[in-house]
Amino acid sequence: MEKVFTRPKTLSDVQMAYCAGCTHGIAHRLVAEVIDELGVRENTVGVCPVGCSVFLYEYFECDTIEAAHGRAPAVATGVKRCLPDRVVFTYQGDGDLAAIGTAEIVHAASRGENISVMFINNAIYGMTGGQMAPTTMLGQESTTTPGGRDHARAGYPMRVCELLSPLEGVAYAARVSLTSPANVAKAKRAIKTAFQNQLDGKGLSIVEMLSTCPTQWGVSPLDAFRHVDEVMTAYYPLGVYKDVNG
Amino acid sequence: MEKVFTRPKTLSDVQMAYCAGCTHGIAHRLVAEVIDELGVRENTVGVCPVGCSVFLYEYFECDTIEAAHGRAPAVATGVKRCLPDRVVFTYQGDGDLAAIGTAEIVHAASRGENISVMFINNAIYGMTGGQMAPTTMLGQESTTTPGGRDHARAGYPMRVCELLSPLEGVAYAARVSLTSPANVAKAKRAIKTAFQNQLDGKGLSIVEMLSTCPTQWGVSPLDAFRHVDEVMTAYYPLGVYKDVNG
Amino acid sequence: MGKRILMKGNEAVVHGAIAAQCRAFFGYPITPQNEVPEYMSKCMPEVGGVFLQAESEIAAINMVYGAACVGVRAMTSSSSPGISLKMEGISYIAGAQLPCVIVNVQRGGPGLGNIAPAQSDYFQAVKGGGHGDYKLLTIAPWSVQEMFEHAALAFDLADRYRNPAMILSDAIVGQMLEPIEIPDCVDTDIPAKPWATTGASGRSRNILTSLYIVPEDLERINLKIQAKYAAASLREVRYQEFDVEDADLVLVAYGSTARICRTSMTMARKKGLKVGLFRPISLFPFPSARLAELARLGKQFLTVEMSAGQMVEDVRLAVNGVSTVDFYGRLGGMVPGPVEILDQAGLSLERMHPKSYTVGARFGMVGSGE
Amino acid sequence: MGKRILMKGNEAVVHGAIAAQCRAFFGYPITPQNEVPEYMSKCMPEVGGVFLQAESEIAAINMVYGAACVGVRAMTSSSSPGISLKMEGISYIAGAQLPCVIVNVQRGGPGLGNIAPAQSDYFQAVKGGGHGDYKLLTIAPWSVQEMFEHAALAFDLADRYRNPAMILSDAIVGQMLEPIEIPDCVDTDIPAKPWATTGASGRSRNILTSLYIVPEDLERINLKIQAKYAAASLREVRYQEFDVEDADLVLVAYGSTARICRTSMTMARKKGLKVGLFRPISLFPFPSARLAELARLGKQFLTVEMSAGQMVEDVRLAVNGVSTVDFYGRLGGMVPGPVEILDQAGLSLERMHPKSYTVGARFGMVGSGE
Amino acid sequence: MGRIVIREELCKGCEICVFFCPKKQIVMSEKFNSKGHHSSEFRDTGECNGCTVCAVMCPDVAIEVYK
Amino acid sequence: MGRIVIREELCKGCEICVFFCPKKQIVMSEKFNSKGHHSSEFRDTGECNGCTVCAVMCPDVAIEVYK
Amino acid sequence: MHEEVIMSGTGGQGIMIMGQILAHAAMTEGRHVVWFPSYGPEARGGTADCTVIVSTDEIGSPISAHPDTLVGMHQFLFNRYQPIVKIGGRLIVNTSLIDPATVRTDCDVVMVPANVLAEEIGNVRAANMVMLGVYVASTGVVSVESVLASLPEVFPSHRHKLIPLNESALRKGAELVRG
Amino acid sequence: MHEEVIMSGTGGQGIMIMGQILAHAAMTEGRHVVWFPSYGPEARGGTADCTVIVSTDEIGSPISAHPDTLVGMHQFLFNRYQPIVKIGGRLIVNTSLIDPATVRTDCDVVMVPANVLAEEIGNVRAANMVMLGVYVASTGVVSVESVLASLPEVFPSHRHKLIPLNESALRKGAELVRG
Ligand SMILES: Cc1ncc(C[n+]2csc(CCOP(=O)(O)OP(=O)(O)O)c2C)c(N)n1
Ligand SMILES: Cc1ncc(C[n+]2csc(CCOP(=O)(O)OP(=O)(O)O)c2C)c(N)n1
Ligand code: SF4
Ligand code: SF4
Ligand code: SF4
Ligand code: SF4
Ligand code: SF4
Ligand code: SF4
Ligand SMILES: [Mg+2]
Ligand SMILES: [Mg+2]
Repeated sequence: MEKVFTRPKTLSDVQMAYCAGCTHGIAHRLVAEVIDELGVRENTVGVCPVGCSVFLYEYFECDTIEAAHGRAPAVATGVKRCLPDRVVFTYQGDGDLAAIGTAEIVHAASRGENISVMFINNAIYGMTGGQMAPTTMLGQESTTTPGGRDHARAGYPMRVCELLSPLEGVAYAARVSLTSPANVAKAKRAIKTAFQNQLDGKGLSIVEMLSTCPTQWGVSPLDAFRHVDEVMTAYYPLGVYKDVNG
Repeated sequence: MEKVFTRPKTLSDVQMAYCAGCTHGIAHRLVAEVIDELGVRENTVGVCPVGCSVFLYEYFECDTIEAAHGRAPAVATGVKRCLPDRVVFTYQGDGDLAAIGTAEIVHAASRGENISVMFINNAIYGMTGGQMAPTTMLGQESTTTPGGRDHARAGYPMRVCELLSPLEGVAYAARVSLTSPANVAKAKRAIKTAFQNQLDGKGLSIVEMLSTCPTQWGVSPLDAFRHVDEVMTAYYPLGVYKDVNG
Repeated sequence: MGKRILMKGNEAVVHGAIAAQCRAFFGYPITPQNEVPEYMSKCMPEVGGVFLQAESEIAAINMVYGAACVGVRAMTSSSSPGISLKMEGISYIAGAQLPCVIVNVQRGGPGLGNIAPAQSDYFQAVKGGGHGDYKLLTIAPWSVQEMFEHAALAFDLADRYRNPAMILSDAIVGQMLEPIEIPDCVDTDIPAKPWATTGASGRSRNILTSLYIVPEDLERINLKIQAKYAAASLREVRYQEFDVEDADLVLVAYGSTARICRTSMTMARKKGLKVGLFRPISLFPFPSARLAELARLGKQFLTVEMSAGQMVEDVRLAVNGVSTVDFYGRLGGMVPGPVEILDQAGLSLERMHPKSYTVGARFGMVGSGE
Repeated sequence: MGKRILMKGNEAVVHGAIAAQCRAFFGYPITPQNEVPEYMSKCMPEVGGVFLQAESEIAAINMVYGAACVGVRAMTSSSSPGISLKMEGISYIAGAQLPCVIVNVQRGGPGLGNIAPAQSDYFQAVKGGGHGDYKLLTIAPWSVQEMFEHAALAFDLADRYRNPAMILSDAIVGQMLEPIEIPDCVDTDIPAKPWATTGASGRSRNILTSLYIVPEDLERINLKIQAKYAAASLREVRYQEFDVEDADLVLVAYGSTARICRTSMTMARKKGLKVGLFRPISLFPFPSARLAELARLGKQFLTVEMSAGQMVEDVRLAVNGVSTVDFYGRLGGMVPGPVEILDQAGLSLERMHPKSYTVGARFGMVGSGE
Repeated sequence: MGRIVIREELCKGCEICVFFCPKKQIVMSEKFNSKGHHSSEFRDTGECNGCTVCAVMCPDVAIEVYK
Repeated sequence: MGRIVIREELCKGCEICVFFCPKKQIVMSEKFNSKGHHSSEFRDTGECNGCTVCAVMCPDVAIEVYK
Repeated sequence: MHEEVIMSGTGGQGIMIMGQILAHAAMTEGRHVVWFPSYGPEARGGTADCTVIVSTDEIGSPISAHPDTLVGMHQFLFNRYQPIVKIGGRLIVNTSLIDPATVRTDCDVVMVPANVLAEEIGNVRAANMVMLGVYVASTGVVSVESVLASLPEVFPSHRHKLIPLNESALRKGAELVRG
Repeated sequence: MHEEVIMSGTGGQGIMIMGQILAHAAMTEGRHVVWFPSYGPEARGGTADCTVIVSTDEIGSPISAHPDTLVGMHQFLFNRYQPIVKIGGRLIVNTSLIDPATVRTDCDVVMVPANVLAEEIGNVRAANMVMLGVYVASTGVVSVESVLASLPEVFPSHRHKLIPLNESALRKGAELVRG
């Protein structure tokens, strides 16, 4: 028999420290596969966030930089401007990208930095123990929204693709999820587009992946997958929000 | 004869330190008139930016706070949350609001802070001597875009009303200009709506005023007015971008 | 007296703040202080106060600035990297002469570092991590009980001097559980705030700013601020001494390190070494005068910190060459053990008093980790 | 030798940086350093380097971090409030052990303050305004010529120690025009950077991080960093002395204040007062050993700063009680005049050497402003 | 019938009022004010209708209008 | 006809593969792995068609598929 | 009386609450007590340990450089902490996840197949309470009764339904010692 | 030779460039020279002043606490700086915007209706060059020729068309002194 599925080369052969059922792992694999398929591993610089995926640098067999919380797009800008022929991607959580890093992502997008942004929206701060993220759903419990998020007190969940798409510098913005084989396949296509756009010099591409956090949501992995499909997708519709390729 | 036009009470009777032909002065007057007309002067707290209008606090006869560069929406949030029955407004330039203060305005908007934001878009950093602002037009000369702004190097001009309107917490977003009696009248209506919304508890209202900076643009006051009408308005269309009042 | 309850330091500071009439909290999550915003999110609404998770530490400190402007007791809390982000805001608050409280539950640095206990933000806290000539009134609790009590103390200091106050804690004091006694009511002193920008109703307008474009004006404000610090240096010095009277060597340590030193001191005394402990509670103003006095009395010093040597500079400045000041520090989240400090004390004694002490063998019982 | 041209300090530092192979600049406007990004926006593209006006000081320092990661000589520049915003980023750069140069053209503080000259960010620069045990290799130019030369020096220091370096300037040095000589080529030493994250081609991956979650690991990194500082303290101390040999009183001042002191010193000598000048050029490492030596030789000191007293602490730590250290400072953008400093020197001499000096009347010619 | 008062000390001579007055009732003066600006001047030929356009457009709120 | 290999040491017992396998070829094991997790187990009843669904959905990339 | 114990394992094993229950019980018995946690970087699957110090005197250092007892729930941190336990100290070892062959012999050792025992009661997650039962019974630092009384105080109310299970586990552990 | 001059006025009067031209001329004459500006907060209409120090020796302080000369273009800053001018120093006063009655009498005073003179030449904006002409001619710090030669060096090239105007203004100022 022939091996028809194996770990991508860009993904180190070590156990990832994510919780059971956390889709950070799927997202990692997809990014690594795309890097493999495009043959750019030796040419790639990854910029890691602060968040559960801070350890991405231990899992990717390419050069990586650990950025300060929220600043990955600025760091990536520094890298890409100096080395325009390298493939530069950021990988950021919703706290990282949509809270503290708002200015950095908005301006990288507005400038049209030629980078690929992997955005993991799990509607929570995973690493720090389950506090509200900008994307936390209304009514969702978190350790800083006891009784559930109430917009009068804690504001509204932020839709990042919708926010960034109008900016001139954005080449591509898509929201995907990782909850079924079909969704994973779509996610991979989106990620590949985001990297291909960079190779083609099109500007900033962002792929928002609705992701699970069974631990901080306090549910089983399977229920977490269901929550993404049933609750999150309703507020965060999947789809391509912008594509300069038409 | 009867006095049919005089300085609003909320505007101090002192000379403003703006350059000749700078429409910061018109914007000030309109805000002061609205405060007078709504009778809220003694109930109002203004939050000043860093920028040419940093001295707003010397010109307004209401309580005022000087915020750090870009942070006026956060300061206003602190004030408004503690004193929900006060009228709180920020007055910010395009450097202040759309560059360094991006995260603060986006999140105040997303939270739906019940405040009124006066946004002066003059496509330049006035106070510091004419550097590029996020809203500087493509091709526009500034001291940091010699030869004119080129999007490949310096990114695209940012359209703030378009960026903020999709956010749930925004009640009202309008772009006006101050270049003719009709435009000034419209601007005043927009400002009044922004304040009235706050009195009605509707959330964040923003009025973007296209404004002149003859000094840093290096043109005469009249040419500056023309530049707003002929060049800026083409890229920054006037109009109401969002209005929860329908 | 209230009942004894088991509480984390991070929870105690919340209860202390609320008991001290703190009515606005703005924060952003960061380990090891997450319990502060988390408890605040529960407790603040119960007392009708404001809790808001800000989009960043920068937003949080500027929201505190806004709340302080309207006269409300306001607080924020973070840990090392998050505190660095607040530097501009803190300088503004000091410049505008506003009261507020900032809690730093220190962790290992520099950079992202780790989440283990450290004391390497001492300079940032007491010398001025932000720009300009300002100081933070800084106090360092060493127990859960003090995390509770220092909240009121910090707010009182802040209001008394119209200046931000910092509670400089660390991952040990913040994370540990101890039984504490919560009094039924907390003594606290909130002055009138006629300068607050609450709306110019029935009075002329109030302006709160740190901008004084004319150097003469800004110098005047600065001199006023310096005068406040001079006054605080006379009135607000706090420290604790243990067995210093007959001590040959005085350990100097603050916060959780002081607790560990206390154990080392007890061990030392058991072995007949004349070791005492001096624990600065207020880090600014620093208890320099008393240290100078002890130096004149012939005491030698060993400063122990979880840092590369920060507070030791203030000890040296106080002692000013009158006696010897040794230093022992652990870095990057490593916590010195009591025996390890005891060993250092032995070395210092030996060197300083070669006639009286020939310690020779170390006291360490097990090599590793110490 | 190049020709003499009239240049602002802020322009000179740009030319110096570019001559030193700086190929990336990220900045944000703030007075009084706007000429730096403005000249950079012109000059960088001419040499094929990167100029980008960032959306904020925070973005700028993190862009510098990115550029430094790939081995490019990168720089940012700002003034006091903007530097405060960079504190987290600077701590990260130090923690990840990356070279870069930060220019602070100091202005009056705290808060928004004003745009006049000041030296009140000394503590922030040399003690660590950010969190954790790091230091900035800090140098202080006092002329336009040095603004040019210190750029290369700062980059060399940064590369040599893989640590951020700061040029601590002020509104005087940044804004003034002086003739300078631009050499045809600048000596600079760029080491190989095998650690740079330029793509893992033909080698195993490089990782740049400041996260060391295990305290033992972070302590190891910290010890390595401290060892670098110890090495720099041996090798990179720089200072200048004027007439200290026979001086009874040595003025200690850096940057523009040192220039003013030099005029005061000349005046003093004319009046027969034995006054010298000691000018630290490197603020970290601080020339402590030499000051200690001067103290042992019986010199007394008067430290002059445009601050409430910051560098004077390092002078006192160096002198360690061996002789007297007086302080004179102006605040909030006020610049001390030469006669004013002369008066202070007279007072110090009188107090320190009551037998030799009875200065009596002050030297001031006109009261106001001094 | 209208009349305006230009508060010379507030005027910065930007000429905006001159441009906008539909009745051409405002001209630039020859005098400098204390800031060194030429200020504007009301011609007062009786044609001013008190429409307030000048005042509405004056960036320095230097004009009062009577009608 | 297919076959999968579950790398026990990488598996965290999340049961995602169990849920998604269209042929119900995966079950949870009774054993703990070294991290204290029950890992999943390939039943190998011959019905596995090597569709890779399990591998695609495994968050820990713990499954290899042969066909 | 002065007892210093380190409890160690991995995230999700309930290390923290085990220590907190002990601390609470000690407080109710009028002792001085400090509990101090140390978290690994990851929310789950990482390491977790806490220190509890119970004393009749005021407690100085909240950190134990040389604990009297180590409760080891998992091999990884057990390896790390075992060397610093006092000579003649006590090791309580979860043999479900720790290889007995790796255990020091110069200490009092109690081997407990805690996961297996907990599964017998119905939930592997109660393994921590089995270990706590063993610890309390073998050291006598606090009484088993105080520990049982502390359960409803320490567990948040939404987890009170788990108290009976935890009680059984505690008792099972205690009985193991008493024989 | 050591000359310290403060030039003061308001934003837009060309104070800074006036000082820079002097500094440039001094450099070409081989002197040590420092120019130092001080800006008001506002881009226009605010205050503006600069200090120029020209010396045969190395220059210490770039700040002049007691200038030899004050060139006053506007009343506001003139009032501020006049008191610190050395007794017996020199005041060059733009009487178009400074009230002669406010001028100190213990100095050499040159009254110049600079705005009027500049308008005569065709542009009030050249008032600064009239003043510079007066300054140079009355102090002799540098030659008028050096100043004229510096104009094209200091003016940015897009403003070179203004050089003839500025030359006339300079000459007019210089002639005023020479009579
Ligand atoms: C300046 C700063 N603030 C806060 C933190 C603490 N922190 C670490 S991760 C994180 C948020 C993580 O959430 P997210 O970005 O959504 O990533 P996730 O863990 O959910 O994948 C925070 C607030 C920090 N390290 N630095
Ligand atoms: C933290 C910080 N960065 C930079 C500055 C300098 N600064 C003052 S105003 C300003 C921008 C002004 O531009 P804008 O907001 O557009 O206002 P305008 O002057 O055009 O009205 C800047 C960058 C500052 N004061 N603080
Ligand atoms: S805490 Fe949430 S986001 Fe983080 S690893 Fe666990 S499941 Fe994933
Ligand atoms: S610089 Fe521009 S924005 Fe500022 S006052 Fe002058 S014209 Fe107005
Ligand atoms: S009121 Fe109308 S008519 Fe009269 S001067 Fe003004 S603009 Fe002209
Ligand atoms: S618009 Fe106002 S400031 Fe401008 S010229 Fe007319 S009166 Fe003067
Ligand atoms: S390859 Fe397909 S059939 Fe085989 S085990 Fe995996 S999911 Fe089931
Ligand atoms: S999906 Fe992966 S980690 Fe989850 S149980 Fe299956 S093999 Fe294990
Ligand atoms: Mg998240
Ligand atoms: Mg602007």
